[in-house]
Amino acid sequence: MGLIETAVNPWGQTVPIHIEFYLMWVAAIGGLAFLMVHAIYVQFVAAKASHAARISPALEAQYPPKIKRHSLVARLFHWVMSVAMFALLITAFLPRMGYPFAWVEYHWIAGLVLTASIIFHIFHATFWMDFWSIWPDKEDIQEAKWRFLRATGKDAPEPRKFGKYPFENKMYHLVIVLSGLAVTLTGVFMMKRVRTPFFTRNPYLFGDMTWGMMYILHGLAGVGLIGLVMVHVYFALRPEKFVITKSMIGGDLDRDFYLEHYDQERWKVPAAK
Amino acid sequence: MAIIRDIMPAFELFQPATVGDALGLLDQHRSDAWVLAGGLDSFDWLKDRIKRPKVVIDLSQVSELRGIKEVAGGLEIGAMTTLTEVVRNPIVKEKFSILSQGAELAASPQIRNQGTIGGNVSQDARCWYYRGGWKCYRAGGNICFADTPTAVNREHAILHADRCVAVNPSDSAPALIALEAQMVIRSVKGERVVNAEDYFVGPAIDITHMTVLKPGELLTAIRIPATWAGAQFYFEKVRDRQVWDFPLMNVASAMVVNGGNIEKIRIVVNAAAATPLRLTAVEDAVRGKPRSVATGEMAGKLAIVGAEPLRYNGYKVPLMRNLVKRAISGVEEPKWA
Amino acid sequence: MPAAKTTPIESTHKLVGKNYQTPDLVAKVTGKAKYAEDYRVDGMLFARLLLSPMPHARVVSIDASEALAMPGVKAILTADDLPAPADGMTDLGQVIPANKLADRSLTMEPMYQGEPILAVCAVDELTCAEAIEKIHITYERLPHVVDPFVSLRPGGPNARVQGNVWIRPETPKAVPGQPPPLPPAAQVQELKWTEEDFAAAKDGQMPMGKPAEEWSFGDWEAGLKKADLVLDETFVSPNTSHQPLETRTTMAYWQNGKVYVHTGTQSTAQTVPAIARWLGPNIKSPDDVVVISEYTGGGFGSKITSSISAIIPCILSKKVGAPVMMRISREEEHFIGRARPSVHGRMKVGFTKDGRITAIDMYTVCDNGSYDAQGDGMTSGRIVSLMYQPPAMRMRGVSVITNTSPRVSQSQPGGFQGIVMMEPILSKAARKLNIDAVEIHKINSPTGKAEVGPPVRGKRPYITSSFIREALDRGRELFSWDERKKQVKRSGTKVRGIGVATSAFVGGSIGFDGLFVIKPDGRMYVQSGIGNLGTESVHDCNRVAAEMLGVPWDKVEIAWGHTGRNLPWACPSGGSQTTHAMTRAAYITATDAIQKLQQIAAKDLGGKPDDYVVANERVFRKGGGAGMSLAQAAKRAIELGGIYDGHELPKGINKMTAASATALAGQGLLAVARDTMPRDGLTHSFVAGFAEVEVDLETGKYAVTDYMAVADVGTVLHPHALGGQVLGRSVLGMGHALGQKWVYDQHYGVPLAKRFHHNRPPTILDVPVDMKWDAVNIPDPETPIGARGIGEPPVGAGCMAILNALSDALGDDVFRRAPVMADTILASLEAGHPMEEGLTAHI
Amino acid sequence: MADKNNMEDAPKGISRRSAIKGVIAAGAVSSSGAYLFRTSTVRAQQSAAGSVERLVTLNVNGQQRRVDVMKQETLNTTLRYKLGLTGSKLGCDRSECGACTVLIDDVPHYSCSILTHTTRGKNIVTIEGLASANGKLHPVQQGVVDEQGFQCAFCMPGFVMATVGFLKVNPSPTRAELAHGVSGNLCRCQDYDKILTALMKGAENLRKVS
Repeated sequence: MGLIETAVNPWGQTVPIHIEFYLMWVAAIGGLAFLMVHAIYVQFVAAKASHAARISPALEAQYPPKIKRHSLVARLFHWVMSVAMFALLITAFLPRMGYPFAWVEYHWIAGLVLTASIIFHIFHATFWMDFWSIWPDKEDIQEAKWRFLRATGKDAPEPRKFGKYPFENKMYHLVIVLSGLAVTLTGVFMMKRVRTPFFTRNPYLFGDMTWGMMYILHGLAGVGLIGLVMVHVYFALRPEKFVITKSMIGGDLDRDFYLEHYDQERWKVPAAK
Repeated sequence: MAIIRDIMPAFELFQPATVGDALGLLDQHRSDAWVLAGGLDSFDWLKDRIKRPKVVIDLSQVSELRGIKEVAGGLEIGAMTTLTEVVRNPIVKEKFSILSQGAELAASPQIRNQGTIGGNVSQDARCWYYRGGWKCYRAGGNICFADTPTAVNREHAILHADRCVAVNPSDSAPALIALEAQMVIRSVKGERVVNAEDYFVGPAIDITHMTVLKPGELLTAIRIPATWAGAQFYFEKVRDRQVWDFPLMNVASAMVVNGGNIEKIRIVVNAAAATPLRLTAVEDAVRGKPRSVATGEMAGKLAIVGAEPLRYNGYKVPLMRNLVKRAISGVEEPKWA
Repeated sequence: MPAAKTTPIESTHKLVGKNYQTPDLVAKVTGKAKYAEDYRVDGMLFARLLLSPMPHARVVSIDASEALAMPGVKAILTADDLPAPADGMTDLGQVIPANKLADRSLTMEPMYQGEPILAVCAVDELTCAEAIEKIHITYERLPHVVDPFVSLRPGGPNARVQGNVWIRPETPKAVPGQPPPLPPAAQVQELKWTEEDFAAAKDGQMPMGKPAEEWSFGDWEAGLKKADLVLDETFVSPNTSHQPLETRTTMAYWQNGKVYVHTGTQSTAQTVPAIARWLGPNIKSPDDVVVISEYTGGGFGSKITSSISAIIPCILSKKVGAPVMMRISREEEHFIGRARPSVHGRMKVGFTKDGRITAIDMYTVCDNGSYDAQGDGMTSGRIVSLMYQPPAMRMRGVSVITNTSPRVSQSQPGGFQGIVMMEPILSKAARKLNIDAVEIHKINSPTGKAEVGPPVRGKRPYITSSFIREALDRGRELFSWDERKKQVKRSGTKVRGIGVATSAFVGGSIGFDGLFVIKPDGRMYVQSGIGNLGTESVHDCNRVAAEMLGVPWDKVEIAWGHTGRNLPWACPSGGSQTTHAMTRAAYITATDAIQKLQQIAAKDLGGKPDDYVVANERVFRKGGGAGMSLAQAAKRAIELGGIYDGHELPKGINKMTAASATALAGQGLLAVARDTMPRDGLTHSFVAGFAEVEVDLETGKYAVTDYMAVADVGTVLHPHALGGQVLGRSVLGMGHALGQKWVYDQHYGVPLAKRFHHNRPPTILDVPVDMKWDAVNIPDPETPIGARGIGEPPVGAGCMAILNALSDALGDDVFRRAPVMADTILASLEAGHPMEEGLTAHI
Repeated sequence: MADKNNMEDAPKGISRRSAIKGVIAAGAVSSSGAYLFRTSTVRAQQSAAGSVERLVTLNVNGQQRRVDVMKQETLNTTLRYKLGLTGSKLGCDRSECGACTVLIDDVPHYSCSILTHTTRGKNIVTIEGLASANGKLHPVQQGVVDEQGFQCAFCMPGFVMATVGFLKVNPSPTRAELAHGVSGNLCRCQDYDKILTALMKGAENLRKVS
């Protein structure tokens, strides 16, 4: 049982056509395994993360009681994207799981929504958001190393508190960006192979081999997203992260949580007047 | 692997004598098994070495699957009844003549002598790309070779295509649907009965199958209710050669006309889409209307709403319009005939 | 409407012109007749072919190790095991230089999908198949093209690495006293048209760039200028595979250095040198080739001298030292079984207001296929110049190589396409000028020694005779043409139309041999080198000799179909030459027998040979009196020996004939001779076809409701056989009108219409249930019996009578290519103009 | 009718003599068995429990013939390559041309498209079984001879068998009806008109004798 399914084309050449669909189960089980392991780890193994002391109460008092975390636009984008993502995963994999329905149209429409939202996000993030806040930097990696060493009982300098986005969060975003771009770019080309109102169907836009590669990339990114989405939802639902999840709805955190978990240097919030 | 055709690969052959045995074998071998009815569709796949079942289950010896019996004014036709037997059956001729017409227009005499009604309704698509062994959507691939800017597709679908544009080639299917027939499906788990129009499945739902039959299931009989016995029927098939050819399109209608008005009607077109199309919109539109050319023309125009022709099958749109018209208002024979 | 009538063929002869039971008929009808695949030899092995999946590629490597390791696999044959193409030789001993680019039956550079790469020989076909699936071939894909016009475009792909068209150099001038030189071999070169050439053509019109060949006569430009009506039309004829019902299956084995080839061939004698040439160094001399083909399941031009694939089992058999049967499947037959090339034609034709053609400017683009240069494109002009007698004409053409299965002559090669191009124009002119369709055909028909083709050494050649006008008159009457013209045309959704078409083709060659022996048992033993492909000419022609000697048919034995049976040299059974050529050979041979009989009688009974006549199995003095039976004469011939029993042979007979005669010498009175009789003109035959069609305007479906053909083939030899040919070949033509054609996928360049229900040979329900035929039965003045060939001309007539009837029913603007099917009719009627793509090939 | 007679002559069940014949036939088979489909020569096909037996007895032209048949073997292959009955031709092997037509229990079938195993216990009649033992032609064959029907005749056995089968259902057809009756057969010489005339003559001959 290989990773990709091949076919013989009309010229007798063997060309890849898509991934083996058992990989969707691999991804799902992988995701499940991860979150189980993580849950157990947090519950029984992990030591309570100890952080450097909080800043002086006087300073604290300067912060507003509610700390803005996600702008309305950012939140809208997030939820639009997540709806599209779920629609895509359902239309892609439910029929494969034995629940057939006419999925193609919903799939490419959802795909377009996702693509549009991503394009929007790129612009929005570049010009209106703190662009660099989501990308891992040298410090993150350095501190991740320390955290790992400490967790394994070795001694290492104590890491600082996180900025707006913890390292894991940044890494997750990075992976999502990669798979998201892969799946949407290939997906847009693949629309040329089905009937849409936009252009006449032409599967001969590329050679059989190029198409095959595209389908495989699309498939790998697709099943990858199964796992990634599971993990994302899991964290969103974890009690200690719930405040953050709520902030994706309401938009802000209360001051206390902010002061407790974040480094005010790394996540600067305008002080209250 | 180099490709060679026209020599059947070896397979294990079973010839069960009863439906029970057949179902048992089907259940035992599942996806390894290939059901052989008349075999006229199957042998193409086997001789081309495209499909290579480990096990072939030949139903020719299952006598209980053969024959036509009268049931409550209607009929029950065994799935293994040959098309010739259907054509020659006096009750079919007398009460359900569209079925004998449809069956008689299929293929050739020798094929009708061996081909079965069950096989005819369950037969695979005839798209020449698909049958040529090209790995298209229907063959489990990721492309339709028949819907490309250069494809030659005059025999293909104008309606309800979803990636695959193949059509259903059966001539008896539209007649059965018009007669409100029911398909009796059995497996080791038991029996289920589906309406003829629900027996067929389009590519949107299941792109690699033509019918709702699942592995392990067998179409054992077709029931025709008394409902349409002796109604006014119309069947027409348009094809390139006048024998041994699949329909460019065919149409079947059953009507009850009262005082010149259409009281009840069922009308079905095949070879326009991947499944035989029962035109319910047309039925609703003409019900209660006079059986006239005007009604026919209105029905024809309505029938082709949403048609999406390909490069070479544009003619199928007027063809469907005119056939639907005829199926309702009939056709005038020339004076000299 | 009145069904077509027919009149019985009358004959003043005893045997000629009479029906009889051919000697092969009972064997055929009882299943005892053995065709190539019906032979079994002990230890017979089987061979199957591995075919190219690509339309054009180079074989980089072949790994057959796994296959060869399989139990039961005996050998693999590739192109490397085949002899190089060898020079040929004409009957006159002129060398035909080998075509280095010819089909060799196996190849390392496949030119079309389905071309054989190698053959696997094993104990049975199942093993062959499994072995083939274990063979791994690496291909380097090369550019491919299946549409001639795509290849002609600037920068368009070439189907062969050498180029895309066959160019034929000028034929050198003839040296007085020597036979006319052969046209030099054509060469493959690149020819592209300009964007301007393509832009110049309006929609549906064929662009006309630089041609590869051209000829003309008369001032065609002036002719077009002075015309009252000039029509400029483009029409496309289809590619149609021959599809004989018997595929080119061949079984071969070697015995004492001779190879015995059981195969299907149209010609028996002529197949020996052909196979000998293909086998090259595998044999010492042509005498080592024995062809066995008593029965052939059809050919239609695709098996004139068997087919080159026949050498595969021959060479395999030599390699493995056992008999090898190579069955050819129907799909393989579609690939290698040959086809008629599609021709795209554009013609400008000028007419006077009373319907006479003033000039023709014709251009054809021929879809040449992957191999040998096809002459159909240019021949079409030659036949047009004969059939419609233009006072002036220009003919141009190009034959474009495509990566599609090889083409070869099919019944009425080129002539058919010419008729297909011209007939729609003639019937359109008739409508525009308001002239009766039969009349406009008559006005432009040849009569007597009419001229044909371009000038040769300054003078246009002419034909022996034409009675097509008589045929048109006969048909007009028997078909009740004038009554039908008056009948109701439209009723309900149905519309009727009637059509007439004329057609012509070469009707005979000369210069072949005859051989028979009258044995002391009084019976006549005829050796026939003619092929038995169902035309019955293998038997019919010999009736001439029997009649001349007064021998009753039941005392005639015919040896045929096995070149081990001492057969004489005969013409190839193709191009309708047999009836003409071989009745002449029979006549000259019978004359030889009569002279010998007269001499023997004179020797024994006194007097001069001229005092004796031969009749009723006797040679006797004129006005009765002394004589002897043929049996007695045969005995005397053996006693006399020398020329009488074949120990002394005349000069000039073919060496195959001489060898056969020598083998038969001493058995009785041996008659042998070569046809050296003069002939003034080129022999051509003619057919007039009449059809009625009924079209359903709502479905586009149409039916041919009646058909009648009248043949001008000189003296009728065998009415049953002639009727079969006239109507049979008419239906072959109808196929081209009703639905027969090839379809290729344009992107991958591979064929799609490989099954009968895809390429649509007509079924018995596609043609009228009761067709009629007749023959004018006027002897050709240039041949002793007056009989001409018939195989070809009905084809064009059958096709175009139908299409002319169709445009009579539907008007001019419905179709512009053949075949015409429901989709075209319906779409065009709906749109009000032709909806077909004008030029795209293979759709 | 000729073929009927033949069948009546045939032993019902296997008499001792025909059993011996059978053995001889089977013996003969194993030598010619390798044709087309290997039997025992290379790799014997394993049989699963309950699947068909390979050694079968066929009733062909009124004779019981024992023959070793592969599971995937078509009747045409068995007739042509194992029983020496090459009268039934193979034109397309795809039930399109009819050259392989034989009668199975009096019904015309394409022998290329039916498994030999499916025909066990049925009466198979091929072109070789039409004429009576003394060589007297079947009336339909006689009709072909009377009218010089057919040209290359490769399609002839199929047409004749289709006609004989059709006439059992409709002994006095019109020309059009007979055309429909034999419409499952292709003639590439396209001699349809003369063929139809010959077969109509055959029908007439048949009506005279029966």
